[in-house]
Amino acid sequence: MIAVDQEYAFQIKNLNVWYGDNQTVKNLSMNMRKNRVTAIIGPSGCGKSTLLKTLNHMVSLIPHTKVSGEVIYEDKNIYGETVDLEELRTKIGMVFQKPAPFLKSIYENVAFGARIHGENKKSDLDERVERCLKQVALWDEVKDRLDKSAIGLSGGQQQRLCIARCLAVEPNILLMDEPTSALDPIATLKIEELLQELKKKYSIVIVTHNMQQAARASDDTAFMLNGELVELAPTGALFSAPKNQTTEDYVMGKFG
Amino acid sequence: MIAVDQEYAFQIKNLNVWYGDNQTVKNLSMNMRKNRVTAIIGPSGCGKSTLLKTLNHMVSLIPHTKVSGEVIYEDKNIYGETVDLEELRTKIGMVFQKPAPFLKSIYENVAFGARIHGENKKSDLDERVERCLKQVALWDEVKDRLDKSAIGLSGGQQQRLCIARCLAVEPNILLMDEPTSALDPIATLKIEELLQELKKKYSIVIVTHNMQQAARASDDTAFMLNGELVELAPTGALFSAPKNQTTEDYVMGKFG
Amino acid sequence: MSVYRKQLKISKISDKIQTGFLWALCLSAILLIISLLFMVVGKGLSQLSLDFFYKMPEELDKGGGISTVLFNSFYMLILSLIFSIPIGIGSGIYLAEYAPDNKLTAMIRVCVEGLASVPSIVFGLFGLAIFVEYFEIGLTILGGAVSLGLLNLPVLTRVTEEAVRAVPEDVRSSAIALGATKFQTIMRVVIPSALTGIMTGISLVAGRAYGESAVIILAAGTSTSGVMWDFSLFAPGETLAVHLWYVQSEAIVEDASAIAEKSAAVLLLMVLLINLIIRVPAWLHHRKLNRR
Amino acid sequence: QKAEAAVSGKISIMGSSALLPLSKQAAIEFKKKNPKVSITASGSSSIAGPQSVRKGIAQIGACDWDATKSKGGFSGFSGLVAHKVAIIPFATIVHPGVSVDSLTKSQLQGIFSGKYTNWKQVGGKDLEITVVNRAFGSGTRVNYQEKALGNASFKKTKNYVEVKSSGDMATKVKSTPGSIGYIDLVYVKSGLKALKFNGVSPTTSNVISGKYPVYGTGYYMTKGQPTGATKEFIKYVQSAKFQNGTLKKMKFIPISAMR
Amino acid sequence: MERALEKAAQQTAPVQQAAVPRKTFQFNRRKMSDVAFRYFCWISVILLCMTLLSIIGFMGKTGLMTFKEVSVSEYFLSLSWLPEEGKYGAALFILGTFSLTALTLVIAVPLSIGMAIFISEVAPEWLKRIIRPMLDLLVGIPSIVYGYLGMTILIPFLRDAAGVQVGDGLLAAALVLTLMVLPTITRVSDDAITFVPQQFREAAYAMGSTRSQMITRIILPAAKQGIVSAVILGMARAIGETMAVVMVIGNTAELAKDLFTPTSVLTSNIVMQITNVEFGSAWSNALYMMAFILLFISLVMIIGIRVLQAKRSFVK
Ligand SMILES: Nc1ncnc2c1ncn2[C@@H]1O[C@H](COP(=O)(O)OP(=O)(O)OP(=O)(O)O)[C@@H](O)[C@H]1O
Ligand SMILES: Nc1ncnc2c1ncn2[C@@H]1O[C@H](COP(=O)(O)OP(=O)(O)OP(=O)(O)O)[C@@H](O)[C@H]1O
Ligand SMILES: [Mg+2]
Ligand SMILES: [Mg+2]
Ligand SMILES: O=P([O-])([O-])[O-]
Repeated sequence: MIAVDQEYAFQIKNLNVWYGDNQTVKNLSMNMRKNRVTAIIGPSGCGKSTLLKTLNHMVSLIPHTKVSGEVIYEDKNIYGETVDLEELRTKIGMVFQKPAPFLKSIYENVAFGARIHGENKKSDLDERVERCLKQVALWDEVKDRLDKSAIGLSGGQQQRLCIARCLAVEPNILLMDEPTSALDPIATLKIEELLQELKKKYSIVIVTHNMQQAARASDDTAFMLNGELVELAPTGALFSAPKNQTTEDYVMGKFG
Repeated sequence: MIAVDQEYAFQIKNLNVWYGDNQTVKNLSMNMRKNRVTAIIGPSGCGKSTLLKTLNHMVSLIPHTKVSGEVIYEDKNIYGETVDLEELRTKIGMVFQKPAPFLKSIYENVAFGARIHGENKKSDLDERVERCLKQVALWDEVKDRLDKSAIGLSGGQQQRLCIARCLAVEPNILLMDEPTSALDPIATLKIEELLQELKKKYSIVIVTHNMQQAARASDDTAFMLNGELVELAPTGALFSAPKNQTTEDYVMGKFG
Repeated sequence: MSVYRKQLKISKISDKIQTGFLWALCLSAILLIISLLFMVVGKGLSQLSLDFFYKMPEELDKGGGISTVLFNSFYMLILSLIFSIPIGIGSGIYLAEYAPDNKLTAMIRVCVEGLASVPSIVFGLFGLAIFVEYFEIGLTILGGAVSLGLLNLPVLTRVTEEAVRAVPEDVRSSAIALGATKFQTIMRVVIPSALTGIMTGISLVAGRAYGESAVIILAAGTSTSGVMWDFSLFAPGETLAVHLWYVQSEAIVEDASAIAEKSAAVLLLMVLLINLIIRVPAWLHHRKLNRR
Repeated sequence: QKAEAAVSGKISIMGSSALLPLSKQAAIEFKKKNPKVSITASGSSSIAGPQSVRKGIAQIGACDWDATKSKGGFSGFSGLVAHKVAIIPFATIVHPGVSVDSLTKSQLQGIFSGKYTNWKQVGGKDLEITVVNRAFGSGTRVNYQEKALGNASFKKTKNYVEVKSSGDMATKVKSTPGSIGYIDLVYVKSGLKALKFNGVSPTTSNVISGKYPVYGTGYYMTKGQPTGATKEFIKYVQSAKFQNGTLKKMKFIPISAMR
Repeated sequence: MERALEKAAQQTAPVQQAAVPRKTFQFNRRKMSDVAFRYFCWISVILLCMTLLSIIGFMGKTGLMTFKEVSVSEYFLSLSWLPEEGKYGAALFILGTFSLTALTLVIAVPLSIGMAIFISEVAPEWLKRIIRPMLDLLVGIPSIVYGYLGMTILIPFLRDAAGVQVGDGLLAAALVLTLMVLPTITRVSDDAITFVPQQFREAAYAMGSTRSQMITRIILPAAKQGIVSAVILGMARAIGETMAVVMVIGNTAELAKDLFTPTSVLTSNIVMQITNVEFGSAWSNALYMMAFILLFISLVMIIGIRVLQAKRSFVK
């Protein structure tokens, strides 16, 4: 792996995704910058989640899915050459809409990623769990009950736990699919703050249905409609002066 | 039934609703005008759906529910005096977030209400089905396949069918709980147009999470938070010059 | 990150091995069961002729058929369903639609599950005690059918409850919101939507009742009245399943093992048929509704 | 025959499995003449016969002994009437693969008490013996124990199986190599080998001539004197026509032939 | 609350309404059928409960009469069952039932769970669509067919394979029962595994786990209670099965010394003897007591399943 073009986290070229006969991503090309937050917005069903899942090869788990085009990550088209999926997913973390902590203790949730990669030394794990929980600002809230079930946490805490769990495998990219849509305003705020913190170390792609959130928290915003990329621009520009009429209609709340 | 105060569809006084120990509507008082569209907005879980369900006594189907206060409809407190629930619900139609057509043909879906009230004459039913489908502007799209399953319709068509099904029992009020949130922009638009048409004959209460929709389609808007009514005002006023700081924060997208 | 690489390799190899093992295990187990059943069916089918179905069972000589036991099987099955379907479905609807969420309902649920777990031989003994010992009507179709019906009850109840519960709440509220009474909602909206599930339940129960033997032996006996189309409720009620056991173990008739082989094949095919026959209408119904 | 008006009614026969083939055959023939009678016959073991009659669930209880008197550990049933229907010859049977042809009383005692466990101990090939015994309550067992084993007791050993009825016995012995059991002659068909007892073949003529002692008497028990169809049926079974015809053909012995 | 509201509503006299032409009697009939149906359902469920209670009551009452003539300790501790000699030691049947069930589970559980994992997580979609209905059909195969299969195919095979004389016994019965319960345990576990929310799978994959890591570390622990329920269900079937066992176990009232000795279990002994004994006699009562024991065991297991399911927590 020779480091050449390190400017982009992903370069997507002519990407198409089909579920069966149903094409949900259509000839989509875009670049996502490193160490930036890229937001993807668009009405329900437009293919946001699908695009996100293509980036870490999760789509390939869904039966009857077909992908064509290129997604270049670390100078390698992950849909062209053979890639080690487990390794890829280790490096590209993903956080989902509904927090889904495993039915384990808080500690084991965070330690899970390290354990599956063969790390079992107690002291190393301890250190890692603490570090990751601190990164998501959850440490103080849970440090006294690390061995309690993660199910007992509130929604916002669970979501931060899931992010910590992701960080524990030391990815360099974070994909987030509507990570705050199930959360209350305060928890949402915390996660948004966390994003600003995390983008120093990670490249982040976030799908959101909340335009205010995109406006507040992202550097670049991509607007999708019916599987196509309508507009990609720095967030400020996209919201204040969209080039495209549809984009304008959408950000003005005319539909969706 | 003497017609006195016909200005309001509902007069709600000091309404409280509990699910078990959890109070979800708190001391809420408001009047909803006749032949107007009243929108209810507020963040998820604030009690919008609960309020709506109180209006046609649907809450009483949920176990462990307690209601106190008054809801005056046709000069009668439906939570004070004994009311005929089936009759009440016949007069107050309700449309749900997710269109739920019955596993029947399109025709039978619309005819359902009339049938359960004992109307079985083919010619009357035919006439009624046609009239209602025309009212929701669905007639031309489905007239050739009335005997086909309603499940085959698109989401937007299904939702209009559900509205037609409601109209077929000839209510005078329509309650709608996020009727467009599962729909695409074009279907949403159609339903909003329909609202304007329907309010000539019906009083409409609509719950929505889409503030733009509330702004576009309603005459009055009520903003709820944590089970309480924060502000009720004519829609233009509420969005342009909210009296309440929280309302302002919410309509500006600061939370929710 | 590269520290993970070695571990990843090991994990992947073990993943491959485990996957392969599962493939082998599952396919061989299924193949084994299927081939055993095919052996049973095959042996019987090759000797099967049409007259086997309409000839009377012979008591002593070769070449008997299964007409009366076949009749009894269906007769008793239908009777048992007549007893159990209304009550089973009624209870299922009660639990799904009416039961308030309280201790009593919890207890009723325990009862249903408890009844479902009662071994069939206990139902047989119960039938024996009631009909033979208490009412002294002997081993009869009636006794067998009622005992079978009791055996079916809890399963029907549970399946109905599940099927009714699975009907989306929206559909139910929609009907209620249109002013339908609860009864109308259940009859016109809920049951039609739950029909596939209920039908599956009935076919499950019917297949089970058709193949049940312990209950029949104890409550309906191991002989028939020897008359075809005998609708008497008080005739003894040997069924095909019992006949299979009876000829195989009593071996009075000359060609006992051949009859057993043929009966086993017929029994298996009948059970499959019942499963299909009852499911097909529900399936068609479903298909029709889903067609655009 | 015209003189006998056809009767109608319902007869249920339960009990002895040794007599079951006879009852079933008699029922078929009787029904030809009296189509309105429905007869069902089922067999488990003798003791069930008088019991079912007393309970009223059967009109006829078939039993391999006179159940009004106590026998073989069973007390007598009062209020029942016994009708002698046949003499039943019993045979020692083995799996066809057993090479032994004849056994003496003491050899049989040895086998059923578990003293001999291999056929080579009684002059056969090296093959383990499996004893197939009838369950308690069987009339065949009572008679066989008394007449073939001289009331010696059974012992459960390693290869020992108990079966529920004569049919079960036939199936089990047929399907178990090295097995030995006992059954009445009507069941001895292909797949089973009947042994000589003390050198005497188990045939009806040997029983009548007194050379073969292992036999019993079959009874139909009724609750009080029989009436109607039941009475006619018993009369038919006892008739000379049936006794000397079908019954004889089935290798039972007419009652009149003895004594 | 619901009740009170509904009731209040039902007492009202129906009101004529002008908007929709409808007749008053129609309203009344609707109300009446509504109430009648509710009662029908209620009576059904009461009948159902009565059935269970009367079965328990009857079996218990009849069974417990045994102890008028037989001491409790003899019945439960003695191994000699010789009713003709007045010895009613049922311990051998109880032990037989337990050992048969245990043996069955030892064979069936690993197989079933392996198959369940395969079906839910490994098999491609088309294979799932074949295997699942097939297993459902297998669940419905009459037990007597399995017994017949055991008697005619399995036992001769065992005789040859193990070089034994009789072949009937615990192993034959356990194998037959395994065939019988395998589809049940597999399908119920399969459902339990499939029921584990997809998010768990996605989350585990998204962190770079392999499939087998995901299954063993996430899915199986999450589905544990469902799988245990499946096993208990299979166990209940094995314990209560009668005819299939009767056909292959040998039916000797004797404790099994090895896997190939004919022996008896509760169910097989009941069915073998009940028709030969007089109702009301100590022997008959002792058999009813066995049925009561069976009943008791299965009820205990059901309560066990309920306790387990109450603990199932991820469905929030
Ligand atoms: N597993 C699947 N199989 C088949 N079709 C799917 C699948 N997942 C999604 N789709 C379809 O693909 C389209 C795009 O779905 P996707 O989930 O990417 O939309 P989205 O933009 O994330 O919407 P939302 O905002 O509702 O999450 C939709 O029409 C959806 O129905
Ligand atoms: N059937 C119920 N039983 C118990 N609690 C309920 C029930 N339905 C709703 N709640 C609770 O009542 C509160 C208000 O719910 P409600 O559905 O009225 O909110 P909402 O404003 O409609 O939210 P949303 O926008 O998500 O639909 C929530 O906290 C919810 O969890
Ligand atoms: Mg999405
Ligand atoms: Mg809501
Ligand atoms: O004739 P039995 O069945 O009693 O031996």
